[in-house]
Parts: sequence; C-alpha cells; structure tokens
Amino acid sequence: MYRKKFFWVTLLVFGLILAMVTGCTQPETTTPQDGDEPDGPVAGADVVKVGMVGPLTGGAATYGISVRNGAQIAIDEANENEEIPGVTLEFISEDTEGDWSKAANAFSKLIEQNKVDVIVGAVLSSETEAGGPIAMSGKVPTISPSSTATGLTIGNPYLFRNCLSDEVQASQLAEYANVELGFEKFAILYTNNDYGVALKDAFEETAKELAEVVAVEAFMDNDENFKPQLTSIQRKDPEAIFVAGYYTEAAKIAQQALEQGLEVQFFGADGFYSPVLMEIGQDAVEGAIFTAGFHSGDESPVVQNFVNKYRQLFNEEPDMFAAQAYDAARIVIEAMKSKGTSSEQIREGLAEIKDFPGITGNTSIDEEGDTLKDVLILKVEDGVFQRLR
Amino acid sequence: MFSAYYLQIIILVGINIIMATSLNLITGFTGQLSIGHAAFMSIGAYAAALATLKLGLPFFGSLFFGALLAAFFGVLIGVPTLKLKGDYLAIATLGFGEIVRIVFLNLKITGGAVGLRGVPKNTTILWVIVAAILTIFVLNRILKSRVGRALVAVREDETAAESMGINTTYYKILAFGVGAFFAGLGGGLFSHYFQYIHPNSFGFLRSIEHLCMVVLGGLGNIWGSIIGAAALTAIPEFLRASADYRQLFYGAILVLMMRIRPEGIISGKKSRKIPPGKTSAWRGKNKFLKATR
Amino acid sequence: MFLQQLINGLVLGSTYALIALGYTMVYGIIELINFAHGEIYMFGAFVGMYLVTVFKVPFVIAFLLAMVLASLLGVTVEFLAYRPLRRSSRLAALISAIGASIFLQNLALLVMGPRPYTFPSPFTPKVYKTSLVTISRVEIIILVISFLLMIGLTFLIQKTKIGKAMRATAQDKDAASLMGINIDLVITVTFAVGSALGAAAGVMVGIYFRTVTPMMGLMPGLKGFVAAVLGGIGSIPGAMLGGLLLGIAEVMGAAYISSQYRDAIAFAILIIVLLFKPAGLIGRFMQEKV
Amino acid sequence: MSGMNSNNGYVLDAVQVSRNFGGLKAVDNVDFYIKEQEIAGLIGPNGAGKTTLFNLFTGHYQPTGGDIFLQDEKIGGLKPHQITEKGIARTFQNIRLFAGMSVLDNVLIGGHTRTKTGLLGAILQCPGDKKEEREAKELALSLLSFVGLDAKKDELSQNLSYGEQRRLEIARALAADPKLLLLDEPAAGMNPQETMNLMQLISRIRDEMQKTILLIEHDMKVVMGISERIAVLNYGKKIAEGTPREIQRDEAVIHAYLGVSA
Repeated sequence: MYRKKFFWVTLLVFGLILAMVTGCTQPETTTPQDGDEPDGPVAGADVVKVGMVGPLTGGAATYGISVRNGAQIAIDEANENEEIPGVTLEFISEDTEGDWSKAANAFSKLIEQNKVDVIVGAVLSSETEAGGPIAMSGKVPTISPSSTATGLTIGNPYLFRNCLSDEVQASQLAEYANVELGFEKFAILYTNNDYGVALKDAFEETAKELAEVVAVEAFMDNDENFKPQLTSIQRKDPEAIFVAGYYTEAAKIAQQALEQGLEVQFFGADGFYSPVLMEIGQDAVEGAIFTAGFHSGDESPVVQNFVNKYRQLFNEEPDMFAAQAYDAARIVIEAMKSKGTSSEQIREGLAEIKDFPGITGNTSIDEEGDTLKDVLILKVEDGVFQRLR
Repeated sequence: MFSAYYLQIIILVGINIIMATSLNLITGFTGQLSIGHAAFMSIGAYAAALATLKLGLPFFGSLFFGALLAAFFGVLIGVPTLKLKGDYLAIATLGFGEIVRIVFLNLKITGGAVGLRGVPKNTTILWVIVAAILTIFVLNRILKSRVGRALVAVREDETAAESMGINTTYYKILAFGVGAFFAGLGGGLFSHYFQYIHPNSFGFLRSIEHLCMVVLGGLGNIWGSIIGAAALTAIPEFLRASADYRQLFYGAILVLMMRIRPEGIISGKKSRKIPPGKTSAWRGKNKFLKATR
Repeated sequence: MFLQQLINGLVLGSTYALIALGYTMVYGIIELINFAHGEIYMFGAFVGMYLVTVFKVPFVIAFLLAMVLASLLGVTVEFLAYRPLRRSSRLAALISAIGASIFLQNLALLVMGPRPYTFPSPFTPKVYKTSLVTISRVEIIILVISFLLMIGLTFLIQKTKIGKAMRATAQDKDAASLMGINIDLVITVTFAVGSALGAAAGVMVGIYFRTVTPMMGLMPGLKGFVAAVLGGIGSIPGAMLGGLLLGIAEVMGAAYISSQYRDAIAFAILIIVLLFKPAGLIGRFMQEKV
Repeated sequence: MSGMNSNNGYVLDAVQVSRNFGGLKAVDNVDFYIKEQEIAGLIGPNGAGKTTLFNLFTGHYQPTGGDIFLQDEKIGGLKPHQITEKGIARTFQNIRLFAGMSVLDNVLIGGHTRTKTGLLGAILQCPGDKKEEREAKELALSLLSFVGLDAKKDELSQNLSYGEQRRLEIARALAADPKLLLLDEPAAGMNPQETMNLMQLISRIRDEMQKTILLIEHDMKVVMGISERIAVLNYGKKIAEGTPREIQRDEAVIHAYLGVSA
C-alpha cells in the first residue's frame, strides 16, 4: 500500500521534472545552441542575445520596468542603425519579483536556456549579488545599471556596473552642502535597504567631519507614513535633511514635512531623479538639491534623442534607472564594436571602456569593473530639474 | 545531461521539499497553522553561513548548527505562543517571522540591509538529495510512531488527546522544534547554494509560499508536500515563457487548483484503508481545517 | 512631541481600522482570512483617483462610487474564488484568497503600470498649528470620515434587518438558515460592505499620501489583518480598537524606541497582547465544552 | 462522610468538592467515593452538575473547593493528561474520537500513557522501541476484539456506526489501563439492542478486566441494571446515595425528577 503510493509519487515528480526539461527547451530549438558556441568566431554569430534581469512584478517593479525600457531603446537603436555590422541583437528580459533568490533563477535561465551572450542587470543590489557568481561561472559578462552596493564588483571579472557609487555621490554632496551652501546641522532619513544604508553611511561620515548630524532615522521600502520620523527630526531642529531613498518616498517625505511645518532644505541622491518627484511632491520638493548622473534638460543630442524616444514609446518621462540602463546597454554595444560579440570579447571590451560619452556623463570602467563618472548636482526649480554643478 | 539551470531548479525543489514537509509536520499533522516558516529558514541560513564564515566550521557542522539554532527558536517561540489557537497562533507566527526578518535587516553581523556576501558554495545536488531524503525519512519515522500518533491526535481533537494522557503543549512545541530544525537545515543549504543571503527573501510572502505548497499538495500527507513543493517551484519557472503575465497566471493557477482539488493533490480522504500515522485532515475538530460552510 | 505622535498614530490607526473592519466582518461570518482585501483597498484607491483626475468627478461622488465599485469587486471575488470552496477546508479557501490577491495585484500592474499615480488632494491644504501639535485638514477629514463610517457600520449591524441577519449568521449559520435567513445573501452583503470600507480607506490613504500604486495594498492589507486580530478577529469594535492601537504602537515605537525596528515593535506588541489576551482585546474566548 | 486522610481502599475519593462558574455553584460540596471494582452510577436531572463533577475528576475543570484523591494521591488541580497518567480514563458524552484516524490508531493513542517511545526512539527505532510498538499493537488488537471491532481495525473511525463508535471510545479508554474508567452517557442514542450489548460489555469490563467504573447515564434501565451504587445530584448537591433499590424509593430523588420541591 505504502510502497505503491511512493511509486506513484516518485513517478509524478520525475514526470514533472521531465515535462519541465522538455517544455522549456522546445521554444529554444529555433536557435543554434551548441555548448561551445560562446567561444566561436565573431563572423558566425548573426544573432547576439542580450539578457535583462530585474523586478518586473512586485514592490520594486517600477525600477525594473524602467531599466527594461531604457535598455530596450538602446538595443532597438543598435538594430535599426546596424551599429554592429551583420549582427542583430535580441533582447530577453526575466522577472525577479524583487527577490534575489528568484534573480538567481533568472540569471541561470538566461545563461543556460537562452544562452545569452551578455546581461544588463540586475536592478537591486541584492539581485546582482546573487546573480554575480552565476554569471561568473557561466562566463557571461553582466553590467548592472543600478546596483550601488559597496564593493559589489570586486573579485568578479564578469561583473560590471554603470551607476554612481553611493560613497562618491553622498560624500560629494555632503561637502557641497556644507562648503558651498553653508549648512551646518543635518538630519538623515534613509531607506533601510542596501541603497539607503550605503548612502547614509557615506553622508554621515563626511557630514560629521565637516559639520553636525543631529538625527538619523530609518524607514522601510514602500512606506508611506513618515510623520513619526519627521516629528522626531523636527525636535532636533536641523537645517537640512538628507533623504537617502528613492523619489516616491522622497516626495512624500517632503510633502509630509511641509504639512508638519518642518521647513528645511532637502538633499538627496540619484534616487531622486524622476519627474514623479515633482508630480507627487509638488511645491514641497521645490528647491531640493540632489546628485545625479543624468539630466534630461541637457541639450546634447544624445540626451534629447533618448528623452524623446522614451516619451514616444512609453508615454512618460525617463527616470534615473532608465537613463542608466540605456547607457549600460550602449556600453555593451560599444564593447561589442570594439572587441567582438562573443561573451569573452564583450567582457574584454567592457573592462576597457574609457570616457564613454553616455547620457549619464562620461563613463570609464576601472580595473574592478566599477564605474567612474562625473557627479552632477541638480536642483528642483519651478518644477523642473536645473543643473547646479 | 542537465544544464546548470535545471540543476538549480532541482536543488531548489529539494530545498523546498524540506521546507514543505517540515511545515506539514506543524500545520498538516499537528494542526498548528504557521505563517512564519521562512523565519526558521532564515535563522538556519544565517546561522549556517556565519558558522562557516566566522567559526570556520565544516559544511556539515554549519548545517547542523543552523538547524539546531532554528530548532531552538522554534521551541522558544513555541513555549509562549502555543496556548494560542488557530488563527491567533497563525498571526503570532507571522509576527514572529516579520520580527526575525527586521532583526536580520538591522544586525551588523548579518550584513544588515546589505546582505551577507561570500558564503562558500558548498551545497551540491548530492547534499540536497541526501538532506531531503533524510528529512522525509525522519519525518516518516516520527509520524509512524507513538510520537506521530500523538501529534495527529492533537490536530484531530485537542481535548480528547489531553484526555488520553497526551501533553498537548509538549507535542505542539515538539512539532515546532522538529519543523524548525528541518527548516533551518533547508536554510543552511539555501545560503550555501546562493553564496549570498539577504533578509528580503525570507519575508511573509515566502512563508505563504511554503504554506501553499503544503495545502496544494495535501495537508497531512508527506508525499503531497513533495509534489506541492515540486509543482510550486517549477510552475513559476514554466511561466517565464508568459513574460509579463507570469504572476497573473500564477495567481489564477492557485485559485483554479483549489477549486479543482480543494483537499490537495494527494489526500488520505479517498483511501478507506490508511496506514498508521497517515490520516486525512478534514474531519478533525481543529477549527481552521474545518469547512467554512 | 508625545501629543503630536499620538495624533500621527491616530490618523495612521484609523486607516488600519477601516481595513481591519473588512477583514473582521468577513471573518465573523465565514471565518475566512480574506487575503485579497488589500487589493480591494488598492482598487478603491485607483477608482477614486481615476474618477477625480480623468473624469473630473467631484470628490464626494468619486468617493462613493469607489466604494460601490469596490463592493462589486469584493462580491465578484467571493463568488469566483471563495464560494466554490465553502464546503472545503478553510485553508483551501485561504490559498484561493492568496491566489486572488496575487492575481488582482498583477492585473493592476499590467493595466496601470508600476509607476505611482498622483492622487491630487481635493481639499486645499491647510495646517492647523497650536503650540503643542500641528494637524492638517486632510488628517482631520480622514479622522472624521473614518469615525462616521464606523458609526454607520455599527448602526447597520445593530439596527437594521440585514445587520441582525449578519449577527445571527455569525452566531450560528445552521440556526440562522433554519430561521429563514438567506445565508448566501448575508455573505454577499458582508463582502460588499467590507469591501466598501476597504475602498474608503484606500481613497483616503490615496489623498493623504497623494499616491496610488498597484502594490499599495500589500503592507496595509497585512497591517489591517494584524489589527483585526489584535482587537479580536470577528469583533467590530475590536477591529476599530485594534487598528487605532496598532497605528499608535507603530508610531510610538518609531518615535521612542527605533525607527529601524518600527514594524518589529508593532508585531512584538501584537504577540505580547495575544499572550495575555489569547483572543485579542475584545475577542470572546470560548472555552470548549467537554 | 469520609475522613480527611482517606486510607480506606477507595479508588476515587472526592472530599467536599465544589466548582463555581461565576456565581453559579455547578458542584456544591459534594462528597463521593468509588470502591475497588465497583460499578457506580451518577444520575440527576439535566443541569444537575453530573458532567461538571466528571470534568473535575478528569482535570478538565479545576475544583474551586475541596480535594480529590485517586488511591490516596491528590489529583485535584492536575491537568487532564497528568490525571490520565495517574489512572483515570474517560469517554465523552458527545463522542470525541480522532475522526480522521484509523480505528487501530485510536486505540493506540489510548495507550499513550503506557508507552514511552520519545522523539529519538521514534527516529532511531531501537529494538526496545520496536518491541514496545509491537506490544502496544497486540494490546490494542486484543482490546478491539474485546469490544468486537477487530474486523474494522483499518477503517477510519468516522466511518463506524454510532454504536461502534461508542464501543471504540471505550476500547480507547481501556488502552490507558486505567484504575478508574469514567463513562459519560455511554448509552445515549443507542437502540435497545445496542444498549443491551453495552450493558454486557460494561459488566465484562469489570468482571474480566477487573476495572472500576463510574458512569453517568440518563437511561434508568441501564443505570439501575448494572450499577451497584448510585449517587444522585441535583442543583450541584448530592441529594441521595445508595443501591438502585434505595434510590428508586428515595423521596428526594422522586421529587427532584418529578420537579416537585421537596
């Protein structure tokens, strides 16, 4: 009796796994997928696959979808203009639900099933942390447009990123706020995630050297109510608040601070860069100053080209994620142009990127795979971003 | 033969089998609704990772250490909360799970919100298979014994069980302890597979996922949990083909599966003759197993 | 500062209370944790936002319409996902509810996109300031509407015929059915009313925090559920009390202990309360007859 | 009235037990004893406090006054599972079998207190544990054949007929090898034939297994037919005690049952 049931269950489990194996491989049979393909010469490959990993559902979907949109534009442009002669780029995106362990599945699937040659992603730092080792063992170069965690790319020759480092922007901003603008008493309000913590640490360190930090408060991703923290901060009477978080929360924080009669200067980092900041924050975010790598008001044709295309295709304004993803994808294309389209060649190309004129500033990749970029400082004036520095 | 992708999914299926069967011991067999299983998993995951990184324990030792620590917390949470019944217990376990997640998010030693990096990749398919078989074997032995009968008796009718001389509190704590032990084992395998851990993968949504595996497979049936774990690990991967509609389909599949087989894929209900220790979960006096009518 | 935080807590708590009411009503009647309630709340907020911004409907009408449409959605979910499972175990129904929740959330994501939508406040912003506290007009309006809705609900349940039928059904379904009460109708009405309250909370949170997103139901849904349990699930006054207390506990925890541990403190309080009052603050703990 | 130190051969000795629910005195200063191998009955009109007294014996309620001794050992205030361990087993008025478990498993659970295998034993299954399990099964099967259910050992207990479920409950209680067996309305809902069988079964339990039995019963034919001594409760107080004959003639009892104030 028992044995019999065990038999059926085992059979079912194996059946399921078998169904999965066949079910997933079938759609892929149209493209050649011999195991030794990545090392083949450039001339043979006419379709090069670019994968994308990020949260397309769940609480962080807004960032993942921006990244997908931004990268998509770059890929389409490359195909239209035949930037790499004889090569068509195919773009495949995979969802992570914002969960790093599911990001690992997405990486594996792209590398093993789709046989992508390069990956743009992941979006959240935790996702890239989990995906990095997989990319390394699969020898697929990966460039994250937005994972800012400290030391992320160290020790992984296949992992690169294209975003401002948290330390650099936060410490530069602290310096700017104190030295140029003369603020002496800061409060910090940070998201309790990798992004917020890294920004907070860097800002706090520099600000403490130069001036005074009177309050440090935390909030969680997707929080809406910041009144308790703001009330606590208000009592310490700071001159300025550094918000280490993304635009949605930042706008609400500014809004609620205003309602509460807490009138201070707001500072932020590249997470502020989105038109949504003004949409939600309205008057409250007027005058906010933050670091960024991208400025849509920039008159250079590359920037205007991207902004217009983004508006046309997705019916909204691009944010920081979209811009960095666009650049990340263009850096990948640049690497293909300079070295070739096999994974190994792309990796070599990425490692040698110097002064690439991106829409997020001149970008170089250092020996650890990290980026060096100019940090812009922007300010909200009359509801639009103006460049201060 | 298998690509690394399938290998990874099989490993995850294995880990989820450990998670689902151990939760089934608590919820399916002992009748204590728990929405905090991911908390035990995360305790095991972090403890095992730290044991490897900081104490230099060998892989096996780390796994055992993580599992033991998870069991300790299982008992610790069990002692005060187990006088709660049904949904009140469920919500207390949910709260416990969130507390654990937030603590990990803020602790220095666990890397806090940055996560814990550089855990060596020790988990192999062999280890997972061995651990899963061991879990099933141990749970089966427990369930077929005097202890297992007592657990099921607690689920079926607590008052009558008490009258039969069963110390229901003790057995509930025992179920939590053993369940948490294996959840911790699963967590240890998890962290040594991904080489990186971060608290946001152990939120209440993951606990809910474990619960879905158990209910979908069939409450109070070990083999059901195995199938439930395999199905709910594989389905989201299948659904990758449907791109943006993936989660939408996933939700719909859950609703449909419950409509088609509300008692789970395997349930002891149909078979009139059942082996000792294996029972159906539907007629007990336990509140949340009852129909809503 | 204490007084200010208390008000912060009350405003937050009153929205939790409204969400908790939806949970507790459904639970009181069919003992189901309606996991999709958070999504009904989100849906209500979206409808309200759409009516106000796109169709330029006056706020009051948008508010009421959001409640009506959300009740329709609530009833539909009940009909499709819960009713077929009424004879199955409650856990099966719970999983079905989770499925419905995932489905609705992702449907909204597909239809509306992931970006937050702005919900313009229909009230001219104004802040009332005293030496001790500041309170905004929106906050006062939220408090007033919440309390009006709670009073209305109490009236509905205590004084009307359908309210009596609901109470009877909650006590004993079989007896109620023998007395000629249409159980299906009572359940439908319960879902409708609970969903309408959830939508009201959604709209109010929408105007308070100015944004509406497909994911907005997740955390408040969980908190509402916790509040319902804290008060004693199945009890209407319990849900109100539980919601307010949870709001205050969260705010005080963040203010006086640590904002990093805000949610952990709220959950710890919940567990501690349950240890002393195992059936919630107002819940009836029925000793089983032997 | 029994003395404070009850070294008197009684299996159970309740000394001035009381139980209040709020203001209601459900059991009020009741003295009660049961002798070795006796079949005692407890009767009284509805709401007289019979089941409450039962629940005081089994530990489901804690006494608010007085003491209860099981063979000289104080058991008032112990938890139900501890009392079962000491040697009192019971059946329930509204059958409480483990519905989803097999008939055999139900009886095996009854033997819980007479077996020892713990968690480690269950996992390792040492020879001792295997032996214990084998013996427990043998005992359970013999009890099942004693109550005439051996053919149904693998059925789910919920699939048994009403009378069979009653008998299974008795077998389950016997598996605890109790010094005292408490039967709460064992004949309720039975047809005359089933009642006859039940009465025989109860006598056999006493005669063949040398058990001491206390039963609550509404069916006077049953109580009067098998009890050797009967106590009558009314409004929580013991109003009479004696042989069936004496009870049948007792003025107070007649009044209590007819509802005329004495």
